[in-house]
Amino acid sequence: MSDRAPADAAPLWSALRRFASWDAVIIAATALFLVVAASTVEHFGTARNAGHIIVDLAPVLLLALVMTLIVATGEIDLSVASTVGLTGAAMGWMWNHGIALETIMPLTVLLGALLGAVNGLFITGFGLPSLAVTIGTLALYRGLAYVVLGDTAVADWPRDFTGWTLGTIGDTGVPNIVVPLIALALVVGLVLHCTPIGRAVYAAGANPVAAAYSGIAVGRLKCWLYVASGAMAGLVGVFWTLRYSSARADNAYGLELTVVAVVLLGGVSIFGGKGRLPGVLAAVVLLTALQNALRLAHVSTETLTVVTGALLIAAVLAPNLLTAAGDALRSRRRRAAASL
Amino acid sequence: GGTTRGDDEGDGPTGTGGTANPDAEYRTGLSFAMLPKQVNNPYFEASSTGAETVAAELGGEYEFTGPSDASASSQVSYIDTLSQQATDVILLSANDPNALCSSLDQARSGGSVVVTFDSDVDPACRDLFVSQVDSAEVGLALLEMTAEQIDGTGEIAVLSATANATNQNAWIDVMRAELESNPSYADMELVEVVYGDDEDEKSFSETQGLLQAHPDLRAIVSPTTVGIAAAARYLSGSEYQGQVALTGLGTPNQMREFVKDGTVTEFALWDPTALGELAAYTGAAAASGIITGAEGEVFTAGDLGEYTVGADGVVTLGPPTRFNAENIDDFDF
Amino acid sequence: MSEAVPVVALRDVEKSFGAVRALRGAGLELHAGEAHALVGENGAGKSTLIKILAGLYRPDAGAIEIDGEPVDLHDPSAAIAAGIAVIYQEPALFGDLTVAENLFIGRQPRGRLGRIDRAAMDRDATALFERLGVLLEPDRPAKGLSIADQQLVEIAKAISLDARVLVMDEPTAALTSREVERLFDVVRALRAKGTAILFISHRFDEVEALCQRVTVMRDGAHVSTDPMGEVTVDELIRRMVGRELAAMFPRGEAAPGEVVLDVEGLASAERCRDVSFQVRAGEIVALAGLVGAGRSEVVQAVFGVAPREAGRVRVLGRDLPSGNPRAAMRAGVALVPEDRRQQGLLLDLSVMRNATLVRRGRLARFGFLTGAAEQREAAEWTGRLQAKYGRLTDPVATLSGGNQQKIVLAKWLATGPRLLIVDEPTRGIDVATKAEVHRLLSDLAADGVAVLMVSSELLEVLGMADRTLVMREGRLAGELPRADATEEAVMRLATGQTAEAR
Amino acid sequence: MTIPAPTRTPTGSTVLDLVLRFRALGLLLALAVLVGATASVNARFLSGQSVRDLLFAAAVTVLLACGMTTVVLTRGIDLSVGSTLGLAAYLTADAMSGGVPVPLAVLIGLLVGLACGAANGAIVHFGKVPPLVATLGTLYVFRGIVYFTAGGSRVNASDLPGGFLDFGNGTLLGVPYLFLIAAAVLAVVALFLRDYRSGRDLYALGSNPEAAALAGIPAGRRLMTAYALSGTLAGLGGVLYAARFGTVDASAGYGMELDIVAAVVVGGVAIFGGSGTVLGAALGALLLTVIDNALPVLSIPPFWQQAIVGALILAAIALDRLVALRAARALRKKGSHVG
Ligand SMILES: Nc1ncnc2c1ncn2[C@@H]1O[C@H](COP(=O)(O)OP(=O)(O)OP(=O)(O)O)[C@@H](O)[C@H]1O
Ligand SMILES: Nc1ncnc2c1ncn2[C@@H]1O[C@H](COP(=O)(O)OP(=O)(O)OP(=O)(O)O)[C@@H](O)[C@H]1O
Ligand SMILES: [Mg+2]
Ligand SMILES: [Mg+2]
Repeated sequence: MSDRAPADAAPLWSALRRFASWDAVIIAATALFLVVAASTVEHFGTARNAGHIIVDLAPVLLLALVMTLIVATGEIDLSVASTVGLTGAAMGWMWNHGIALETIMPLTVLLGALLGAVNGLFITGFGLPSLAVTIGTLALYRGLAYVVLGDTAVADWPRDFTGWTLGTIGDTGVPNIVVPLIALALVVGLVLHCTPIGRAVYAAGANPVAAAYSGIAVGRLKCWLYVASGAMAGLVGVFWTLRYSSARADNAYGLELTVVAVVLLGGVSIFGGKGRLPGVLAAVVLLTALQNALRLAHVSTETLTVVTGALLIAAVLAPNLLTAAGDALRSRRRRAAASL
Repeated sequence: GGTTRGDDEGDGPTGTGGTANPDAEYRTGLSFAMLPKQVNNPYFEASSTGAETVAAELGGEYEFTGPSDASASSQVSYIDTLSQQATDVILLSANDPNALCSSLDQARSGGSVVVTFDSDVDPACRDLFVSQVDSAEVGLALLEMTAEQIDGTGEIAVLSATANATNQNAWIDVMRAELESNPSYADMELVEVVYGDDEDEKSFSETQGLLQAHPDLRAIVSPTTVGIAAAARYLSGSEYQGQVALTGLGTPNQMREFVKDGTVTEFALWDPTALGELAAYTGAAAASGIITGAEGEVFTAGDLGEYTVGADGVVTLGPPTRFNAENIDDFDF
Repeated sequence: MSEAVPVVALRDVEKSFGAVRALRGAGLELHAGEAHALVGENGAGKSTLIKILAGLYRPDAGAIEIDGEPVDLHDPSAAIAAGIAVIYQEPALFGDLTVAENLFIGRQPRGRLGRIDRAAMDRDATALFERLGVLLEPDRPAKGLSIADQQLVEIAKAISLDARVLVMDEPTAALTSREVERLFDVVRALRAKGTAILFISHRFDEVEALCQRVTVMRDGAHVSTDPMGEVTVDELIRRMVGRELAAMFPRGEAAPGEVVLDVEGLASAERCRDVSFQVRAGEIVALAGLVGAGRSEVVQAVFGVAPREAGRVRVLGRDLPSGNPRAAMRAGVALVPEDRRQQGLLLDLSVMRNATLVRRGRLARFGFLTGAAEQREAAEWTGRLQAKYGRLTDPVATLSGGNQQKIVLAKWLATGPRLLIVDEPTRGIDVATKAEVHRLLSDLAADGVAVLMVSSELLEVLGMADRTLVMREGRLAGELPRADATEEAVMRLATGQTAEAR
Repeated sequence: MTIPAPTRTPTGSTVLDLVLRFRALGLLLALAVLVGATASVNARFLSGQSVRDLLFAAAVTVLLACGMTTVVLTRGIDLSVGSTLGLAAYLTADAMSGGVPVPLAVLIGLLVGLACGAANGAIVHFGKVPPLVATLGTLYVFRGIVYFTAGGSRVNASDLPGGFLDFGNGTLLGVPYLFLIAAAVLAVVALFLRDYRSGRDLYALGSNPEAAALAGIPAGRRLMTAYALSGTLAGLGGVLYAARFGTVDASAGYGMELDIVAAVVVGGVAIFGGSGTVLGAALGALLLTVIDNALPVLSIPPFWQQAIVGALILAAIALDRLVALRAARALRKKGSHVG
């Protein structure tokens, strides 16, 4: 279409919209929020508080990394929090049985991977909907966590290890945990956005049949993603246990909805095929920092709950409304132009 | 090689250090924050009322804050916030004895006094613990009430809160030990412990399950206010009313009806408002240097009277009050 | 005729999607008892015009008139209420509902207390199918129907509306001549009863057989409207594409080389049995047959997207494992599937991502894709096929049907296959592009690529194939060399009337 | 070219019916086995009191499962039902304890549910927000509102009118009123979904939304109906909850949504819309309730119970899938068009 009317403002609009992808919006919103909060909320801008925020967001961020991939393939994993609980419980059990922590940690991650593989096999092997399967394993894994540890908590973790989870790099005030967080986020981000695997992930989410016709082993891909999700949950299980020096069956109870919420808030489409990691990372920061700021500002828990929900809806609603408004405006302008 | 269990001995209790000055005055202008297991819980609201009164009396600031879910991890975030705000006195009912320690250490090194109440943490991580009652005393009282109601014979079961609840587990352990060792309880048998998770509905259906699983059950002991109310409601509407005894820990307002209709004969509890008051006084005393948490120190908690710090920095409110048809109308909480 | 008030008229309609101006001054008049053809290149705006008529899109400018009165068709139910029934280019059925319910959704016959009368519904559906000469059970779920059967259900649905205006957007693209013939009989009967008909097709023989009047569109604008008898097909094509057309079936002498594909005793999921054939380098082999004969199943089983139950498939002498399209791709096989929306494209993703999807591994450097290589590759191949789209980053869903097909072709041609399997490669493609695709296939064959083509268009089969394999009910019914391949011969094999006829 | 005249083979396909019936049958079978096994271990499980308890417990779940099914059929999901139930239960109980007459208070509960459902529907339809996102959001928002209104207070049984509580615990010929209400709602919704045009539209919407638009199905009105129904039933569930339990605080119905989704899924309702019945969902709800009640009776250690529930959910959906696969194979065998 070579002969476009020069008066048509549409290209400008669509260019603008392309630039202002949801990613960009949520990143900008997060940055803006951090600046505003730092200047208005007492104690928010301190290095110590930043440290708290980072340690607080770590589990959600780690789980959200793989969840982003899973949701991008059009699936979901509601069992992550239960997996954190079960792997943590298993870790406690092994510790009670005198196994060395250096052995326990990889075993725990491996166990997580196994639990993820169970999800993956049910979903891709039997062709069952992931929402249903992972609701089942949500109950199963949490239940098994209670079977393993019962009502006891294992708390005598060595200080070297628990201290590391909260410690900082030298005197820089930067939490130790930042290093693995950034490394893992980079790896996942690169895989998703810059490798053939990432392309396959989006393809599998956008149209699994067409993906299969393009030689993508959709089932295998998804299965591995669940394994990765489980392994990550195992890693979070280790982190959670050491960070709170407490292995308990109810560790990370209810965290799955938070993880799903940040992934959606980050602009990943629940139907798969769309969404980018930077948006999700920004959403994790935004949500954690917002909660932190509200607490510091003595705002009640109730407000926190409402704000979380409202933010989630607004995140998807706002761009839709903007697009609708833009379309309406454009077609009105065009109609007006045509009637001249 | 490798790090295994027992390699790392935890440091002993740190204590607040310094020396106590029993004659000092309560400082004014202290900031108090109460962090319950979870907000929106009537029991803690009552404690909060007590603490708030004391805070006002001492001319301090008061805040009631906390998570809406009873989890240790959420509490950690709140403790971090309070320690940043350099709150003078943190009154805490812990969801986990260990998980909060590192945050509490930070808060204390920042100058906050940490007083736990209702549910303790590792003694090394706090300054003082205000115990509603002595664990042993509660366990014994529960068993005693039960035995009285079923003439010391038959199967009994426990409907507890969450499986990890520190208090409840301690009391249940006392009961277990006593059942084994005390010959006057020889004919009683604890057949099962179930968990209502301090959720009304779950406790309700757990009660159902207990009664069906154990046809010969004589009594249910529910050492949690949510559980006993749910169980009472179930019993009062079922054919088991009057057949199966129910006792435990409950609030008079919730249980009044069931005492009147004969579902429940007697139950016990301490006064949560008084507990809140004592916690606030204890915190204020520690923050004012009147006590340090060492055994044997004495302080005056307003109208509540004089209290002595026990071993491990524990201050005990007093024996639980038993409520029955005769006295229940005298209480309103 | 023009003095009568048209049943429906579209005047000076304009419509844009973002930067794309799909319609710029398009118009059309439909008269009672007349079949009107609408022809134009892919992306000319035919489907868009129809969607405006159907109430799916609202025009940016222009008017819609019914019986001379301007109307506002704000949504599909308004159009249905106005007596406009539409058969869309892409069938859209409710897979979970029964076939009968698909026909009558929203207007099911009702019995007492307003409850749906299922028996009556099934009866009505059966009657309809008999009229169309279709064997479909009214109470089976629509899920699992082949694309042709789906199209037939759509047709039955539109016909059952007894509308004043029947709009058909390439209803025959997936059908073979037998069904087309049946359909036309029914449409002619409707026309005789006074229904106004709008017919879109890229097949001119059909247009000539059915329509009295023909409108040509180009680049979203109206070009001409004439009575059918007054223009030649060549003239129509010239108006459509704005230039003379090259030869439709540019097929030279084939010089078959080594055997590239060797299929022996292939069987798959009860839909094909005992199929054996070979395809050589430089040769175009066509698989012909009636709808549902199992042709697609054969090529899908060869490529590995459908499981193989028995038999062996060898490519260049190497055995292909069953159910593994990746192995097939590695061996140099490419499959352009028949259903581009379900099997060929990621509709929500960009043209670029679609075009480079199967090449993503090759385009990566040190395992990483930066986007530049993909962009280059996508631009090159979509350019070669002259696909029309706004930007490489536009979602494929915004392209016209024919251009979508070109993207699928581009995606697979880019892999440089040794064996190219194309299933209905020109479905929904306009004449000019069709010639283009045919030349492309010829060129590929000339370059030594083995081509296996499934097509329901007999002319295409006869024009392109060096050898024609005819399938019937899941089995190979016979093979015809180029010299013997006539319309009659193919149909005889396909319908199984060989014995009687001889 | 000769066109062979089509001969219609009389098949009278009832594959679909068979499948549906078989699915329900499977659930019934599972129920029977479970009940039988439990009763053989402990005969009290079949006593009047025990059955009554079970029906009491099932009533609210069945109600919510009905609502959830209508939403899931449209390819949606309503994660906010637990919060809606909590809000309705608290506001109803609070109104009653404040002296509002019972019928009015009940109406309040229903209206609160309706409002919540309508909000969900509006966000989903007009805001074009995917249902999972929208209702995950309102899950938080509605719960937050409960926290705001209830705070730490609680409505105790003694604050509620005796008649209301009697109704909540009353029975007719041994069947709880609450269950009768749930059963009546179930029958009405089942009839609506099976035999009415607007009910079928919900299936169509879930099966293929684009096709539904082309067919002129008023998606907005239908979606609003589905979500409003789900909300209203959650509201009704809240009222029944208050009547049954008497004690209502801010946590009423907390975390219930996943149980309801599980019930619906176990009941054979496709999570991606378009297929399933409320009867199946209700059976799913009943099955899960029976499991919940049977495990303690079987003296399964409490720590094992949740694990077993999870395993049974997995088993149920896997079984359902197997049945569906067999049905699909049967369909394929029948072919369609080979003339
Ligand atoms: N939803 C949409 N968004 C953006 N562009 C669109 C949309 N629908 C159609 N277009 C564009 O409008 C133009 C006309 O498309 P249309 O589908 O009407 O063509 P057509 O004549 O039916 O072609 P074909 O013969 O290939 O079916 C094309 O350039 C197409 O890319
Ligand atoms: N997914 C499916 N489920 C059930 N039956 C199917 C399915 N796909 C195809 N069929 C049936 O299998 C038979 C062979 O189908 P196939 O697609 O291979 O035939 P075809 O010759 O390519 O015809 P078409 O022109 O329809 O593509 C047909 O009867 C068809 O209806
Ligand atoms: Mg078109
Ligand atoms: Mg085919």
